[in-house]
Amino acid sequence: MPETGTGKVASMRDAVQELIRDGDTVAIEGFTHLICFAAGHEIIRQGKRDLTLCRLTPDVIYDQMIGAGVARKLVFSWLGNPGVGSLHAVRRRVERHDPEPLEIEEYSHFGMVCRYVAGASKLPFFPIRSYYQSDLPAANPKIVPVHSPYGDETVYAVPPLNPDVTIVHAQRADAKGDAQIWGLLGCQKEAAFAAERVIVVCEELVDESVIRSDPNRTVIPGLIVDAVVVEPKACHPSFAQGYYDRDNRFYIDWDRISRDPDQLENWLKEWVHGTDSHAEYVEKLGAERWASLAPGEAWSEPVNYGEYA
Amino acid sequence: MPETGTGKVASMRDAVQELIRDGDTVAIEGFTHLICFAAGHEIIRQGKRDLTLCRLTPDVIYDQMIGAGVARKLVFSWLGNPGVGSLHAVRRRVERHDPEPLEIEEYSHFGMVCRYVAGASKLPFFPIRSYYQSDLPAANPKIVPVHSPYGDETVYAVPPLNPDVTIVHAQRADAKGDAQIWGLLGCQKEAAFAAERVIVVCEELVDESVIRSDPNRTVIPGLIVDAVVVEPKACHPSFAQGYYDRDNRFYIDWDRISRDPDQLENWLKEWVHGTDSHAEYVEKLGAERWASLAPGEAWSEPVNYGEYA
Amino acid sequence: MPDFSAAEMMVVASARQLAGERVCFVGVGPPNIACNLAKRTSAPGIELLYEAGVFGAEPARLPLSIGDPTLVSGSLQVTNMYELFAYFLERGLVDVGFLGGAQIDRFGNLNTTVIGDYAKPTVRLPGSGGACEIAINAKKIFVIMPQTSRSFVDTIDFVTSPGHLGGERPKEWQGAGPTVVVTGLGVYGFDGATGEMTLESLHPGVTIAQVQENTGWEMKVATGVRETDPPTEEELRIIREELDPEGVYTR
Amino acid sequence: MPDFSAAEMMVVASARQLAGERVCFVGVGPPNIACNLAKRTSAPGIELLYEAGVFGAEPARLPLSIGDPTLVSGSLQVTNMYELFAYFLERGLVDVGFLGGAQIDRFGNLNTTVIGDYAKPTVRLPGSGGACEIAINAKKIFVIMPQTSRSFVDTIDFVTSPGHLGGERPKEWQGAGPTVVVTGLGVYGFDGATGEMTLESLHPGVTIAQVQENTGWEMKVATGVRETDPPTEEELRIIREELDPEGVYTR
Repeated sequence: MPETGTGKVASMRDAVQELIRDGDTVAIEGFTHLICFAAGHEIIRQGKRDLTLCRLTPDVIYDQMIGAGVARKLVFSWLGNPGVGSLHAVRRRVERHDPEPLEIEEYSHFGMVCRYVAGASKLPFFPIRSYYQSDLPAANPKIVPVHSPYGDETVYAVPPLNPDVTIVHAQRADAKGDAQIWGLLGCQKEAAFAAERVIVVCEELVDESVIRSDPNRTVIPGLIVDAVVVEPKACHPSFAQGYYDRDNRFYIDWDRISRDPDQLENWLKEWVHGTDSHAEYVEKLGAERWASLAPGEAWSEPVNYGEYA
Repeated sequence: MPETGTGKVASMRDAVQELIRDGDTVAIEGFTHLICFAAGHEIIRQGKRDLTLCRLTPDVIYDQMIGAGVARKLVFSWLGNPGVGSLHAVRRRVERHDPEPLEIEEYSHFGMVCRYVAGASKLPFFPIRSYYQSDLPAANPKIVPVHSPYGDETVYAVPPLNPDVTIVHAQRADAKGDAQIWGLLGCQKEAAFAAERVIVVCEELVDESVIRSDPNRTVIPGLIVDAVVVEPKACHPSFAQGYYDRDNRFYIDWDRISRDPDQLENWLKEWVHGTDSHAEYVEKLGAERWASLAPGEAWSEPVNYGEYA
Repeated sequence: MPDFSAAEMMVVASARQLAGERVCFVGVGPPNIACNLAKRTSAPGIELLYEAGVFGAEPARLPLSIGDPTLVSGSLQVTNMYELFAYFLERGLVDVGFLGGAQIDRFGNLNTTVIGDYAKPTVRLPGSGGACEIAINAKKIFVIMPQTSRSFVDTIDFVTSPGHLGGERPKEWQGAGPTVVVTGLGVYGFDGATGEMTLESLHPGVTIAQVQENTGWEMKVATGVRETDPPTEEELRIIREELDPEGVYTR
Repeated sequence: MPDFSAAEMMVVASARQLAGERVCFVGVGPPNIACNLAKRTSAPGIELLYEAGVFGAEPARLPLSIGDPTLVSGSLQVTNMYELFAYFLERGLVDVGFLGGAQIDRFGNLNTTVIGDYAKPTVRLPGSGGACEIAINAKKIFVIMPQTSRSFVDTIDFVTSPGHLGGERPKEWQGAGPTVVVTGLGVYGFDGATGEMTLESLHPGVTIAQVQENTGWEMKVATGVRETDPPTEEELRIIREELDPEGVYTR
């Protein structure tokens, strides 16, 4: 648990270096939205090893990380390049153990979400109405039936998931890590509360008064945050609602890149190892590309909380 | 389930008449905030009988309703006049069976909340880390231990709560019942999703475009709403964040009124049976009282959802 | 009869099946186009629910992923995924859930997990996503998928999302399971007693022989099997001009 | 030594015990004033968590109920009650939970439910509220309550919130249980081995005889029991000018 809100603002390099250790269980959450690619890239740059990576949808970010060799194990519920196809680096390791095997632990989306809920609530298990007669419990013995104490109904249980580190990206946060997110919320709150350590990355660092003007919008309290990294456009090629669009061209390009280990290697060399920081990556991508991803404006109607003095 | 959003807007009289039946299990939720007194008063006016009333904090509204004789049973977790003292009408029935007994079913706050969560999720039970060595499970046999399927840990289970009718008050809603709430959220969402029928009461009826400008603020979707009642100031003497303050004087006055069955009877005669609608009650309370409850302004910083066309 | 693609026929046939339905749990691609077509034709009251946490979406463009920002802006409600799965799906508010798969068997059991052995598969597929809980909790399941003898198989390699199994559905299940399968060849229902898939209509120009060639078991054929009504001009116009102008999913 | 009330002494003694603490789960009344006093004196980093769903409240006036709107405006986060109890309390993020009660026994077990028989009580008290889960999940419990021989009793009528029971706490419990009891007479701790309440300091002017008179069992007295330091001018100024200017809870 961090001390009272002082000195949490850090560079991505320092945050990853200090908070992520080889062998850690790491969750970079965000369902299609606010996937912090910049954090994944920094983990690759620093050559972390033997990580257990958790995410509902491993997405292109974990294909990059697993292709780069940082992970030993993957915990997930849907393994694909959304809207495009496969994650080829992951598939090579699972199907052909190329260049080495990848341990997997597989759930459904709701199962993964409830694992974070259980972790965030310190519950020994969480009951869900799923898995009946599916082969998933046979493939993953951690999914077990549990009987209701009130009668003969049976539901399934999933175990808590408590990452060593959860990384979430927010549109805005203050220096203590109080973070506000709008648009798709995924299960970032649950994954953060479940974690031992939390890194909040944000598009904009704002004054605490902005957060306090709309406390219902706060998803993560600074209380559970260890580092605040200010890294605009950190989610490319995924999106940040109101800030930039999903770069679909990149998702399509990735299919070609990740099919071929050499191309993947070259891509990592050029875009990850070849850049010193995400700011460089952003610049390298070019103003034109960024302009094509800029959304129009659609502002929320403000609400009055009232002054009660 | 109502048809597609047409014709849900109703008067409180019609909504209560059509949707609440004698013997129903009814939840008027809202934790200190947005307690829909106007709905309770209309239930009293219509002389409903044998209701099972559910609420974490029965508060003054259930003291009034139970004093008026509409209820057979109370399901709750904290029984008091918050910040003031006791609910005397309830106490008379529990302590002295005066004028008749009141069946009670008692949990803790978290237990009640989780009962709604289970009801809203159609789960046969919900596990919580509470009740160990408390006398509550002995007093309420529905609170039972449940063993984790993963080891020797024991937690407690509470059963689902599915009200026949849940009534929630929102600051703003559209004509289909899509309702937005800010400030304290209590467990209104869970109580509404758990219910067979839902009445949304609101301070302001707004155009659907207002709701759609900030979809993260929506707590209840019109999908589960059967009636929308536009009833400003319906929460007096409780409060509506940004609209009016808690009328603490009323809570203090109520202590005196409800101590004496005759005074309580007279109060109901004058303020409930003696008014035809909540609008009359509001007027009777007087402009000066309302002026004293008006908060200052404190607006949220708006957010940009972005236009993605 | 206007010219149309097999994909367009699938979308149109699916959209018509949605008549009278209310809450649809949709994915991207053909199901999304089918739901949006139904909203403009057979089911004006339909509401779209996306597993990313969006209810009442009014996408201003064709969403390219299941969590496209266009699904969020202007929607009625965005919730976290826990509440979406628990309070909408598990609660039983979903009328129709759309699923697809790499393999389906005669009982509508679906495989989206692996081809081959689970521990070292020939092809590692995406896995369940939300499909397993959708299959169990939606009131009805509509399946849209291409039909070949490799996808319509006698025994699927892995049951990701259970269908009618071999008959009765357990009492804990909320819905009726798969009720409709739409492929590029025809529309299928399920026998109420045996839970077995049955050909109900053939798309224009398709023969029963073609269906049997592309099915890994002997497909039951309904007495009075008919021809699927071809897409109307208006249905094609909506797809081509409004829903998928670039033909990403329907050309 | 300035004049002060017993209630002021209770608040001041409680606030001092909060030195070094971080997250406090508070109710209204004296605990709220104690926490806000601590924030200005002994524990500047303290964060206030209210069961109504508010974290990081900065109340602009004295809150009159546990869900006062002044707790919301300008706070850091408002969550629903499920997330507050599950992710903050049950998760183990609460350092100190404040409780009170109508009855307490020597092990710190508390009764806020009934006086007399549960089925037909002499006095029906409010019940648990969140107290039962706070008692079990907060790292430490601070008790603030008036002390009389009717509230400090040998056997409480109902265990609403378990304390040290008769010794060991079960392994599922997250915290240490009650560690401090502050009354109008003194400050108490608990014996690490036996879990029994022990007088640690007497408020100015109070005698051990008075304590024993107002306790329904023989109160253990710590060797080296001392006198509670009286409120300082500054502590009294903050209470009287800023936190409870009308003296609702402290006069």
